[in-house]
Amino acid sequence: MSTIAVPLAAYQILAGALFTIGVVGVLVRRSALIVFMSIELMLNAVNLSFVAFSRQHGSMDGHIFVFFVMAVAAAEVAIGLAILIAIFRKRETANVDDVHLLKG
Amino acid sequence: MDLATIIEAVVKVLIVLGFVLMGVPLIVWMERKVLGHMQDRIGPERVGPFGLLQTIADGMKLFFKEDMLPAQADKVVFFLAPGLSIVTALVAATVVPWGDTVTLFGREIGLRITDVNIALLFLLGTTSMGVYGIVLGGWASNSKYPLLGGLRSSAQMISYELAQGISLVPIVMITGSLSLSQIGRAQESMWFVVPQFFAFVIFVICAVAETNRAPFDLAEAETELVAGFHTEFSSMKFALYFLSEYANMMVVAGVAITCFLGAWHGPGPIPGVLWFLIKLSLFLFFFIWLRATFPRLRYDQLMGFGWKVLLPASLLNMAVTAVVLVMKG
Amino acid sequence: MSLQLLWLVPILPLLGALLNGLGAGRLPRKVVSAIGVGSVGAALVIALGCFATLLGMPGEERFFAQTLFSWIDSGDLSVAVRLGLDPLSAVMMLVVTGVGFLIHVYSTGYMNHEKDYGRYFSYLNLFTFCMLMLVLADNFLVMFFGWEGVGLCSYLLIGFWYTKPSAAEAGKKAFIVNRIGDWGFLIGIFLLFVTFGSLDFGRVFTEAPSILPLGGGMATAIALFLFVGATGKSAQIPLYTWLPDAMEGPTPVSALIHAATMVTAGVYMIARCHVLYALAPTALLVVAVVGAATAVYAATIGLVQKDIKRVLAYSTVSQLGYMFLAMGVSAFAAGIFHLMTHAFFKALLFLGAGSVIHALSGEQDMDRMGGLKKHLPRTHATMLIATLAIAGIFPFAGFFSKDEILWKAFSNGGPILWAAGVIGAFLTAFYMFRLYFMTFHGSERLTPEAKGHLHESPNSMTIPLMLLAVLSLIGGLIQVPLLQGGQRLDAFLEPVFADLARVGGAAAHGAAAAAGHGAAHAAHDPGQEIALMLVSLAIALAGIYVAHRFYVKDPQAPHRLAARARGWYDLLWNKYWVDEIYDARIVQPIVRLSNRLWKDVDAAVVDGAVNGIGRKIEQGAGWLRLAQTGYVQLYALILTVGLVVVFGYLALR
Amino acid sequence: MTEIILFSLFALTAVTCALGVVFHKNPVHCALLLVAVLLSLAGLFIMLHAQFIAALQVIVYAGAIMVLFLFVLMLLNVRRHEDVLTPGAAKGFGFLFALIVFVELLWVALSPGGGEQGSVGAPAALPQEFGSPAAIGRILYTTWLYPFEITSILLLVAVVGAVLLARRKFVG
Repeated sequence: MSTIAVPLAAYQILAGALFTIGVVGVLVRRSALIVFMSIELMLNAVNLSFVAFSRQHGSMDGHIFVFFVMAVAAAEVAIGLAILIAIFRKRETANVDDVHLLKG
Repeated sequence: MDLATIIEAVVKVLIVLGFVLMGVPLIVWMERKVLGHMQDRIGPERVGPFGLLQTIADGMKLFFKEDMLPAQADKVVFFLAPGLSIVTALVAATVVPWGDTVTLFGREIGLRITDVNIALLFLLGTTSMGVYGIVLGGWASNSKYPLLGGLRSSAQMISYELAQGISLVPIVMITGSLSLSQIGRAQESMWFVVPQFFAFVIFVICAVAETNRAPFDLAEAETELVAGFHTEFSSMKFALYFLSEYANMMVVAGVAITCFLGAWHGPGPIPGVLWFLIKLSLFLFFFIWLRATFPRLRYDQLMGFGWKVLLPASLLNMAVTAVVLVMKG
Repeated sequence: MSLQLLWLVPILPLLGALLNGLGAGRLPRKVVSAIGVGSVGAALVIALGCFATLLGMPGEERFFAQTLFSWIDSGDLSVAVRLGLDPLSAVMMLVVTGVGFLIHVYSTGYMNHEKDYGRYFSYLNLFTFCMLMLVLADNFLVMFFGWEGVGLCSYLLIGFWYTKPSAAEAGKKAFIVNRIGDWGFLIGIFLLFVTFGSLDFGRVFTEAPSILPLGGGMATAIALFLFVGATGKSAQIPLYTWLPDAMEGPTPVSALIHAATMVTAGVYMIARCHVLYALAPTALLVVAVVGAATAVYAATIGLVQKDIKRVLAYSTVSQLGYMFLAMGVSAFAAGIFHLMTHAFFKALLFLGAGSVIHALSGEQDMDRMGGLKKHLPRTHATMLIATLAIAGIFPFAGFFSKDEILWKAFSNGGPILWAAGVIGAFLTAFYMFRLYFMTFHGSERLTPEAKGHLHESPNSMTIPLMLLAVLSLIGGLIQVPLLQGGQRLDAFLEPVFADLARVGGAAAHGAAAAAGHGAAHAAHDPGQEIALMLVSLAIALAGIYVAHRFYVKDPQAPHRLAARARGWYDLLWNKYWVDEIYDARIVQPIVRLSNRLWKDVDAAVVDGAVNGIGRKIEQGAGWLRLAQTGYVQLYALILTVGLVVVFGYLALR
Repeated sequence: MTEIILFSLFALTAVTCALGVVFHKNPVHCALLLVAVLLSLAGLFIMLHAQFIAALQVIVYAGAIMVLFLFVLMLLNVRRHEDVLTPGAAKGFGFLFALIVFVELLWVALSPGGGEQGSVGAPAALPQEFGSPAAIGRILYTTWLYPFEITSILLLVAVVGAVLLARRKFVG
């Protein structure tokens, strides 16, 4: 593997694209579940760039970060879905803009 | 990658694929025969000698049946789900070693399709993917019994996967490797079932649950859910589910043998591969025996057992093993 | 005993205070007594041990310092909680623990019927702790800590019977008047820090002669401000008014705090700062004049008071005036000597008075006493000794100390100060024997109720009385040989005051500014001293004689005299109307000003500003509230805008 | 060459499926497409010598988290014909800002030498153990021990919180 088959920039652009798609999902979808999935997408985009940088620098700290991101994502999903279920039970909806009790 | 390597890989894939696919009718026949005798009846005997060809005939029948598609079903997923099931089962089979290396035509050949160094993780990954086949099948039917069956089995499989994974950790700690062939080799002098008996028990219980077999076959509990997640499936799609269940049984049995029952090792001049097959047969017999003996659990009992008994027990076993290992240095 | 145990001396009473305070109301009385008395007793034992060790050391090395912990370390200011033991503080420590111990013992009898027994002993122990911190302090801040602590305890104990309005008022008065003095003390400390950059006694006093010019403005200012603090704590003109009112507290408290120990803190402080005062002759003169004036002034008020404790209170103020007079004429050792003997006999007087009050079920008016000699034999005997001591009759303790002060006043301060001292001595002899005769002699004027319960006090009260009587009797002997030069206490204290010699201008204030040593010793004239002694002795006897005439031979004489000099009598009886003047000229204007400040400044300006800001913020929040739409995705959008900005900055950087 | 083909394959799958996640109407399909994204990322991880992370990606993300998603989707049985996108201006702004973000990311990724040293040019030589479970375990339990422990506390909190939230009634 002496030649640079796939340059770092390619991974970065891919990560950027995925991240952007995630941003779009968060901003334009109404269903809270899809918003959650889009957030996962963004997290994974970041994970990809972490791993890519790790490979580039030959240091495994990036892997550790991915590990932590996964742990945090798991926690987030557990809590988020629990909240979602609670909301759904009360209001029969999973749309984020139907839930605005906190509005000023 | 020279030609020989490619040929070797293709041959091995064909062997495994053939073995699994051909083995399934045999196991089904065995199951029906054994169950029959255990229930004081004879079982299939008309088609072929001892009814050996009965399953083949059943397969042919399924093949020619009309493929039904429920009206409101999600077409894509409805097609995808059974395929997913069988693919994960077969992929998992690729890392199970059935013997040590042999020298053939001047080549050193490992008796497994691949020997990845994280085989155990690979296995856990593919089995965790296996859930999708069932869940999606249940959902895509757009029918309430399958949906319930799918939900049940998804919860059940994630729950038992945890205890199963953790029950394997002590083995990894002892051998210091995630490679199944390494683990197999490490049992030359002593099978891990001896020092890790509790882990073995937990693993077997989880294995039964993971394969959705009695007494943990809640996903397809006939008395409650008609046929569970595959109620709406017919013809070849049903055959694929059927196939994947038995393929999964073989994989799980293979892993149990590799990790706990000394892999291909055994006394006497019998070759390793044969030992492996003998153990496999016995283990499958044990599966069938279980089915004949135990009644089905209630669903809440099943979940409670998984989370409150098996998971703590496996964690405890892991901790004790860790302490013992550290103390032994 | 190792001096390393020194820290236990203040800590033991603190522990006692904590135990009794936390266990207040739950511990049985015996345990409370054991803790309260035991802790001070143990402190006394250790103090005696330390003192013995100190005596065993060569004179010049009698100094020991123990750093407990670093207290404040901020910028230039570095203060450690450090205890210092030298002959001066050793004497004070012995007085505090010794007299304190006896008064604790006495209290177990006197306060026996009290409901809040534990609280009382907790306060008393706390006071002992603070007082010990004050005298053992090795820097001004720790001293100030003790200074404030004893003030607090004084407040708590004066107001011990807080359900009685007059007691609560007296407590507040004591506290507030003390605070005025503390203000001066604090300013003095600030000036010291500004000047020396340190508050350690060692550094300040060593560097003072080289940094402060003799008689310079700064030295005078520091000395005067510190003296303001001393007048507050030691009840000198003009801040003496709280002390008579402080008699609202339990009598043992009056004995311990308002006679023997706390009120002498000012004297101790000036003695401790003698170097600074030596550098400020003007301040010394002020001290001497104020002391002499107070001595006479308070004595005159004491002539006519009817309340037995009030007489003693004014007597205390007067005697403290003597001590300040001694300080003012640079007779520091003599002042400390008088402080010590005064602690003995004044504590004895108060405790005796307490015994009388106890016997009469709380009666304090001397008009309703009389003829108690036969009923209270032990109290009578000890009181007589104490009265003789304070009147300055040979060979009681008061004679030695008072005469030494008068002699120093004459030789260092001149005839006017001496004359004031002698007049004070005459008045003291008179009003003390007035008290004695009115209480123990003459006809019994008791109320029937008091008569019914008349009894001698229990042993726990009389034994401390007798011990103090012995001390009053022989306490003066530590200053023998009598005449100037070579007295033991002076010799013991000498290392402390030796640094006066380094204050170059010893000559600036009379020939013998330096504690009666060196130059003063050379100019010493034994004949003159003996003559002065005889004069004051005669004066004291004259006072006793007049008192005898007035109150034993012809009990109607005082009334006739009062009727004839109505105006003078009223003036004295109303204490020169000082409280009224203070009220009209100081308190009321301040109250009016405070009311104006409250309504015009606080309510209008300060509250207005605060409320106005609050309203504005509320208004602004009302606007910002509109941004809070409750739509999660709007928030996400705003987040994204932020992301765009940050990324943009990073990209274009 | 193989590498480039594989990368293109995975990248294309990932992007297409990601777009599907965001724009598909049926939430279950969205979840399945997300699984596909995750699996292709796992493939990329293996290409980047992060075998352990890839395994985790499959087991934890695809095998557990996404199953949980599906589970909830089925449990709630979300109605299919709801308005999928946010209405009006919000949508427009969303697309606009997302586009700007992407342009900025592209700018950063493609600006030569703008990054830290080593971000461009040949990748570093890798040690034998790189990305293996043993190596990750070694630094996870030494250098990163405290964050690791704190993560465990976070997960515990999440477990407790999820159980409490999902209960039908709060007891007491």
